[in-house]
Amino acid sequence: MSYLALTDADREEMLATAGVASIDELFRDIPEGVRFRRELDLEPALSEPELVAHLTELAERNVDTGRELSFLGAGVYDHYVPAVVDAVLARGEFLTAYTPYQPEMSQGVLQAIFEYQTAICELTGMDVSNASGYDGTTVAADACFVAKHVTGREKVVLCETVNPQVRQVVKTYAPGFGLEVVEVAHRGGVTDPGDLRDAVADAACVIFQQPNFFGCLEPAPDLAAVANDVEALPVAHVDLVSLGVLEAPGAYGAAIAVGEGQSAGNFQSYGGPHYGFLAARSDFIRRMPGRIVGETTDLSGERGYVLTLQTREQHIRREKATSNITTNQTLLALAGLVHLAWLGPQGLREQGETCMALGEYAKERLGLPLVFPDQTTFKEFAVRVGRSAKDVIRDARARGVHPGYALGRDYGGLDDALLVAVTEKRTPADIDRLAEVLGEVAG
Amino acid sequence: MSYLALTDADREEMLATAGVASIDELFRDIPEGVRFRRELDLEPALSEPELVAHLTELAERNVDTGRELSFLGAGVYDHYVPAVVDAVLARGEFLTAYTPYQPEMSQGVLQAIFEYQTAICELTGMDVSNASGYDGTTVAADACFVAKHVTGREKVVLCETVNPQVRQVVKTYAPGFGLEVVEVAHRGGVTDPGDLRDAVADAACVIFQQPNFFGCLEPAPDLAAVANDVEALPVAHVDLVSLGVLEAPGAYGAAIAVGEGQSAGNFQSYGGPHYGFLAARSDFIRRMPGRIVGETTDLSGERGYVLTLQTREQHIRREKATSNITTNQTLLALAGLVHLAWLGPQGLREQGETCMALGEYAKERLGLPLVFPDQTTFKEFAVRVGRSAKDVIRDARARGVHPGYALGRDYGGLDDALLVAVTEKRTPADIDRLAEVLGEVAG
Amino acid sequence: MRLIFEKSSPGRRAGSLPAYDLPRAEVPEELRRQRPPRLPEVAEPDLVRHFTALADRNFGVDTGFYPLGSCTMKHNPRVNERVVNLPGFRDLHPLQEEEASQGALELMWRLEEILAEVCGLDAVSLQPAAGSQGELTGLMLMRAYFADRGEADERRVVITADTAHGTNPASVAMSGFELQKVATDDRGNLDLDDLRAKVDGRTAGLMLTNPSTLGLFDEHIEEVSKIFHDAGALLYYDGANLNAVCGISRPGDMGFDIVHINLHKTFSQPHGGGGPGGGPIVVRDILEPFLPVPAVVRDGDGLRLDYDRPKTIGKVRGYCGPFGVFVRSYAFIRAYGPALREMSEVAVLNANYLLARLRGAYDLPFDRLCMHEFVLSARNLKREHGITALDVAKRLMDFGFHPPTIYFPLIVPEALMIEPTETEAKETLDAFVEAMLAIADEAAADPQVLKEAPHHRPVRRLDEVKAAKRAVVKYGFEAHPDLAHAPAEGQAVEFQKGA
Amino acid sequence: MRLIFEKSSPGRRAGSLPAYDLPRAEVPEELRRQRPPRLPEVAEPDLVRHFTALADRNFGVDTGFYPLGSCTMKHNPRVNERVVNLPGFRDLHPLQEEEASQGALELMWRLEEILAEVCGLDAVSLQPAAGSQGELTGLMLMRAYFADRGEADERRVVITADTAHGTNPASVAMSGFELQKVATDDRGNLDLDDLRAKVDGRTAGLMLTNPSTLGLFDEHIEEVSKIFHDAGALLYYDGANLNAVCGISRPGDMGFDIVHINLHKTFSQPHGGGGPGGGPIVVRDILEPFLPVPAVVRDGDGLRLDYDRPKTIGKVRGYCGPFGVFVRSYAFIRAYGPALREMSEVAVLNANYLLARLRGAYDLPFDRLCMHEFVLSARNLKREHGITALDVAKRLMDFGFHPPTIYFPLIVPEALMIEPTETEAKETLDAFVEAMLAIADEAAADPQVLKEAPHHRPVRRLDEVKAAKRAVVKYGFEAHPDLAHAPAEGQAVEFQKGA
Ligand SMILES: Cc1ncc(COP(=O)(O)O)c(C=O)c1O
Ligand SMILES: Cc1ncc(COP(=O)(O)O)c(C=O)c1O
Repeated sequence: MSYLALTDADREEMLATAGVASIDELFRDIPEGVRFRRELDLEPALSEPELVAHLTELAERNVDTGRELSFLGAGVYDHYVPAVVDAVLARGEFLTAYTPYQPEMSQGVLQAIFEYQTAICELTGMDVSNASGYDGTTVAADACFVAKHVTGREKVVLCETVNPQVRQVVKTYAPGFGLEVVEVAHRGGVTDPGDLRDAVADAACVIFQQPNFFGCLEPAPDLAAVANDVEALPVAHVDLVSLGVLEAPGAYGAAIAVGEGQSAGNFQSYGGPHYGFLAARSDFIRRMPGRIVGETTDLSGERGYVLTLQTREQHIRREKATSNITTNQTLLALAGLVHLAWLGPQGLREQGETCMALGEYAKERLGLPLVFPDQTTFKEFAVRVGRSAKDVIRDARARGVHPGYALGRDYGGLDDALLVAVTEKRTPADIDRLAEVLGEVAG
Repeated sequence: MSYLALTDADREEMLATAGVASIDELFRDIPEGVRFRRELDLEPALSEPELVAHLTELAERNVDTGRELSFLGAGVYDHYVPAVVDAVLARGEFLTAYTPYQPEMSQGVLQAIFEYQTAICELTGMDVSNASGYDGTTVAADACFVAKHVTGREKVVLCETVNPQVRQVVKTYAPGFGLEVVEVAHRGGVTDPGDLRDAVADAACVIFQQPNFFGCLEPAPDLAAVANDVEALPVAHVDLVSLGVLEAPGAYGAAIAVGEGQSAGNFQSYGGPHYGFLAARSDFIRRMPGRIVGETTDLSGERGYVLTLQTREQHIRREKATSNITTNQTLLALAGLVHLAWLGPQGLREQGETCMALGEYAKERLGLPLVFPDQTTFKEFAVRVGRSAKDVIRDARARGVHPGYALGRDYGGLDDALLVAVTEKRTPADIDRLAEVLGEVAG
Repeated sequence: MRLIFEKSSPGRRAGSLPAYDLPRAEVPEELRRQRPPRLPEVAEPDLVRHFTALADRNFGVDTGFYPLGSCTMKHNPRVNERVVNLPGFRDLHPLQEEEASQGALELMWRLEEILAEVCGLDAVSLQPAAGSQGELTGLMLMRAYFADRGEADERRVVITADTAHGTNPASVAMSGFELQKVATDDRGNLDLDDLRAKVDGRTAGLMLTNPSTLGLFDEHIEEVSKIFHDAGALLYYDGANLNAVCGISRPGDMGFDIVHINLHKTFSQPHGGGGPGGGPIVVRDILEPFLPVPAVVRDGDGLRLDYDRPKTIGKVRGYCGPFGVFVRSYAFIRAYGPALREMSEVAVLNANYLLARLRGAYDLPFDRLCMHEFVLSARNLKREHGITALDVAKRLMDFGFHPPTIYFPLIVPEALMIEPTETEAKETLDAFVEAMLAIADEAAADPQVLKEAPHHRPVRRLDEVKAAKRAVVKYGFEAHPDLAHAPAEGQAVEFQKGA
Repeated sequence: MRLIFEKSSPGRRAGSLPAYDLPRAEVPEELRRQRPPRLPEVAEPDLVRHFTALADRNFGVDTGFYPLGSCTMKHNPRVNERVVNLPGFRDLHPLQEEEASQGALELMWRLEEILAEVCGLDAVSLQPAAGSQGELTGLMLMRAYFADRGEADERRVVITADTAHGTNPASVAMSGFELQKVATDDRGNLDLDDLRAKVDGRTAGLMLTNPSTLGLFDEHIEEVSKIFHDAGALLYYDGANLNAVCGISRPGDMGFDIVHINLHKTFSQPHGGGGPGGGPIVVRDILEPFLPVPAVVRDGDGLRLDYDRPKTIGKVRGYCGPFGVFVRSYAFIRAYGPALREMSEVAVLNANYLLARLRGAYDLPFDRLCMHEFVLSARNLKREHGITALDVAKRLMDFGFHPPTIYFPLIVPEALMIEPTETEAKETLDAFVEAMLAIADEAAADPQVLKEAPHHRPVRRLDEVKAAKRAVVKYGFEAHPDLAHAPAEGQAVEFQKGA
């Protein structure tokens, strides 16, 4: 199968117009020594039905969250994605458009991004949001780059309670930025402001996560204060789903808010594509990485939208740009906007409350010792399962239930700790089933 | 969950504007005696996620053709439906539009129907097609109604080899039309022109199916000739998928061509919604039932499309109308058009050839006695399984294979006959698997 | 815009299917296709663009307000599209064994229970594919019922209102009954005297839409049903307007014996530019024996399809009917639950709000509170400025609205039949009112702009007379006629558009 | 058009979620949300209409021809959307156990094998989310490679062409290297003398796009790679233009050691109005040890994720990268098989056909056969009529085409960078040519119509200067500024648009 439209007659005529005798001659500028003379060693072409059959066969070798009762979260969540999101994203005018370089051709996506930026600013309590970053990990690295330029400092403080995926990416980017990374261990599941104070001296920024990787609520306002005291930028890594019930980072002094947008509008899809969001106080608007849409007017004074503040960007500022990003995750961010508009403020609050209530119900029903008994949690919490969490997961899966994430994968001394996530899609009956299964397989 | 947009404030203001004190007062013209005073006894409202969970649970109680290897056809077929069909039908401008009564608002669907009519006429060799009927059964009844008015006669001759579903519907409609139905038995799987001649005297029409219900090729030209000899209208019931390799009814003298469109562009969906097509020679254009789109021009002389010849229809002609139909199956017919355009003439021919080749391969691999050994078949054929076909189906399904349709459900003396359908989606390997299973379960 | 056939080029193709290397099977010469069908030959990119462009030239509820009277153009929830495409529904064969289609049978069973409750009746057949077919089926039931009682030869007449939708008389004719019409009184109810004069031993039944196509609830419905039942006749309820009365008044309680429901109206099956639809019929127990087969019946703790109904009229459509339509409507109803009543309340509130705001500018033939829709008349504009209902409809297009149904019901001259449905926001209704008032003003100030409307659509006003005269109903390839240079015949003709 | 926030009304909502009756869990006061976020409050019908209307104000490949140079806007096959939405892919958690995600691992494994073959290199990481991130990752690999050899302090310089895309220098800066630029010679190749003068022991490597952003294949590529390799440096291939050479010439064979591929260009991942994309990197064996973790490795007859890579640079994105993108591109490639070569051949044929037909009317700075794209200059129109590349671009909109990339590459004044891709029909190319020629004529005949273009879009030419000056980047609710009454600042500015 191919997607080509030229007939043989077309090809003949076009070659003639181009003034060459053959297709091969079109490539005459390619030196003989680097011409590829054999056929590509790829499997034969598939017809559309064969293609679908082949990919269906591959897909069925995966166990998705429709095929087992899953409590796996740890950064990506099985929240409900409304059907309107599918409908909007299927519109070819959105799906098959490029970055809106020519605004008069792209008012639809430009206005949608402007609306997205507004929603993100509302949720985070910030003044300016970009049009999205790659995911929840890279936006954290972007924040470090901003902080470095704003403060001129060369150290990043990372709370150990930040998602390990995020920390690893920050550590990978840091050397190139000329940044050193310092981590602050947690106490009883959260970051102790005192510990942070000891580490924060001449840091460019401090990155903490709310709710943190263990699902625990950090003393975010205190952490932000500690950072602000020494003029390090407090960077809050937050979950959009929590922002109907948890305070907006802007309200407790964070300078930058970032996060993984998946839980608002994106399917899990094995980790991507998703979107990362990045919003900041207006002071940093000219240091923002990535696309930003701004409002303006046209020749007749009518309102319209364009990509703006482009002098920050690589295509103009080149090596002096605030980032090298061009392709971002607009379509996924659009999904986020549709999802948030579908929920509305009331829906978002209810969703957060439901996740929390289910979490408390689960703690009680499981009756297993909590790893961090003193903390308030949101959507997710850690329990001790009495033996290797890996083994418990294996045995629970054999019973059709995926009980969660083995914290031992990232944290020493937690081999028997299981991180359990409950979204609004898990019913109390589902949780009862989890309790039953863990009752059988936990040590 | 509800889909209402009025806020409480809106309601208050609107009631005031309408000059009533309460919602209840809006219904004051409804006599007290017929007011419904209790709450409807319906299950409580479901949120969207609950709704999806509930319907998913119901759907999973069905065994669809993705979950067992199926050779079931008998009028509805598991042909491949291209992804472009989904994409086009998902466009809200098509999906959520009503019948195009106001042509300036509906050029998209009107042009699409005009293109559909053209494709149907090309395939059937007819001059005029309507915009679709309900399905492959009702269009046969429609054809009888046309024939009655055209010939003034009161008898319909039905070949017994026509799909039993179609025959049953024709028999149900006939009395209201003042038509008597006569059936002609088959000989060795097809209709004998001689037998037909004996039955055809002063018939309004003769309905035969090509390929017929057994998958056998009827001597269609001869049957049409027999009908034409006595000025009864030959009505051919055809499968669009066959018309790349089988002759167009118009080419062998049929007056009307009808059929079930499902195999071109529609999923099986437990029998519907699908579309029936009806096309005829131009002589009958003013007797056609249903919508017809015609070309015209606008005030500036530009080409455009409108519903035309409406004086045939119920909203103008009332009890003298050629039919009572208004809602038809436009969206499914649109799917048919997209499917046919996706295939093109070459693709359609290849599809027909593939189905036939697979059929011959299956006959040989199964090695079971053919019920009608002397006939050429298309896509479908009948074999004897040595014991009750119903039992064979049960036992084969227990092995993950649905082997086909039990002809005993409709035809006496064929309790041990199995009707096996092979579409282009069934590979030779699938057929080998069928042979293996039938080898185990056939008598 | 060019037809897809005009974008076609020999040898191009979009689709591809598996090719297995098997010996080719021959078709006997006399049955073999001689000339290949001239289907379009386009690559997938152009196929997608063609239909995207066509969609852009079409207006749906997703595009904007669509107050097409009697058609109940409400929002179509997207979740219904998600569930109808579940493989367990979408890829299920209609002849699949019963034990392997329990989910489908369960859904149909539950939908039947719901429809019976909403109608206040006893038994349901989901089989009819649309309202019109429901009518035909209902009339077949009447015939079977009287035949069963040995009254087949007497009960020959079916009565309809002069406001009836065209499908009613057409269905009467197609089912072999004689038609008799009854007048409407000055409050928009059936004229009882006329009725009494016409109902007798030859009467098989009444077909009535209530609320009527005027959007008015018949204030004497109890008396009407008594008249027919006393005469031993039956009452048929045309359910096209059921959206007005869910949970508020039930056809069965009104005295109707047979009801059809347009699932694509009240229960939100998207109409797809003409269809699909669904026309289930709901009946009183005395009519159940005659319903089409198969019936979904409980059997132990499972369900099965029962074909053994000796008195059945037979089948009116293949298999169990348009199943996908059932899935969407079932999902729609389950989303509301008992709040279906609120759905109807808001539909009626929206209609009365519009009526209150428009009555000053357009004639109101029957001055009552309306139900879910109402009928205005543009006769005042016609009298004073020569502006017809058609002109008003065409001009509305320029304001971004789909026109209402016009020239129906027939007893109202220059009728504008407006049905907002319950899913519209007040802001939308207000914008529509502004447009209607602006048009009434234009009729006086600048009638020509109305006569030549629309001005902002992909095409200008289309010549329907020419279309009917020339009857070009398919592309002619090499021989396609050039209508642009054929003389204009006149413009859009003034007859019913909508409903 | 109003913003969705301007359509919002308190208490309205579209969504509904399950509510279980459970005791409510309290958030500590100091962490609790004080002011609810002002998210839109709309019902589903208006939500659907809003985004339908926005889509109608947007142009995609589905809408028409989109020759945005360097962006490879080819058709996005619909079957890819069908397969990416299979539950087994869509609902798979990225931390699902390996034995329960074998299908996903298999797909990634196969895609890696394919990309290695197409590039003529040895190892692949699919992790980078876009080309730019691929660049950054590739440069991190360079640094790690030299650090591993103890040359970290010497190898500080990365060389790019003066035609390079802005992401190249930006990536160099972000990865801590020093940037040096090399000139382009008069045939559009790298200037070898300039190059020789700049390459030395401090050189870490070259970043090059080949064919270049001029759409020209570097005729001295073998010599270029020799110069770098002899100096112990590495070569990085910016794969944005890979669509020109699949199966025709392989980066690895040209001498490149690291390649990024833009899956959303060559391999048809729809770009969604800005993203998502995919930027896998393909490397020579010497660089494999440094690739990001995890790596997909065979293990018995299964596959697993290997994190145990002592020399890895770490991770540049979460999990395994944008998996959905992999599914679409894998499906796209499997549809072609070895005919990927034909894909590139036709892409190059289409470009040369356009070039041949347009060269008469616009300046052609480098007169050679082009590859998949070419760069014209409107400087002749500017000189003679004051018409800029921007004016030409805006006017093309009125003909229904998306403009090409303009003002890039920077070395070409008034650049028009045109990339048709392989999926366009000749009829479309011809229509585009007619439009370009008509515009060249208008430049002389009626320049004002160009200066004020576009005339047929939802908005007229937008004031980008005002947008940047006012920096209104979110809706202000009660306090939203009214720009309509702010003074105009000027019009769209003449800098790179596209690529
Ligand atoms: C009053 C009335 N009766 C019957 C019908 C016919 O219904 P359907 O279009 O579903 O066949 C309609 C719809 O047009 C109608 O408005
Ligand atoms: C030549 C070139 N290099 C790099 C890039 C950056 O790729 P991406 O947008 O995938 O980050 C692009 C695309 O804009 C490009 O055209």
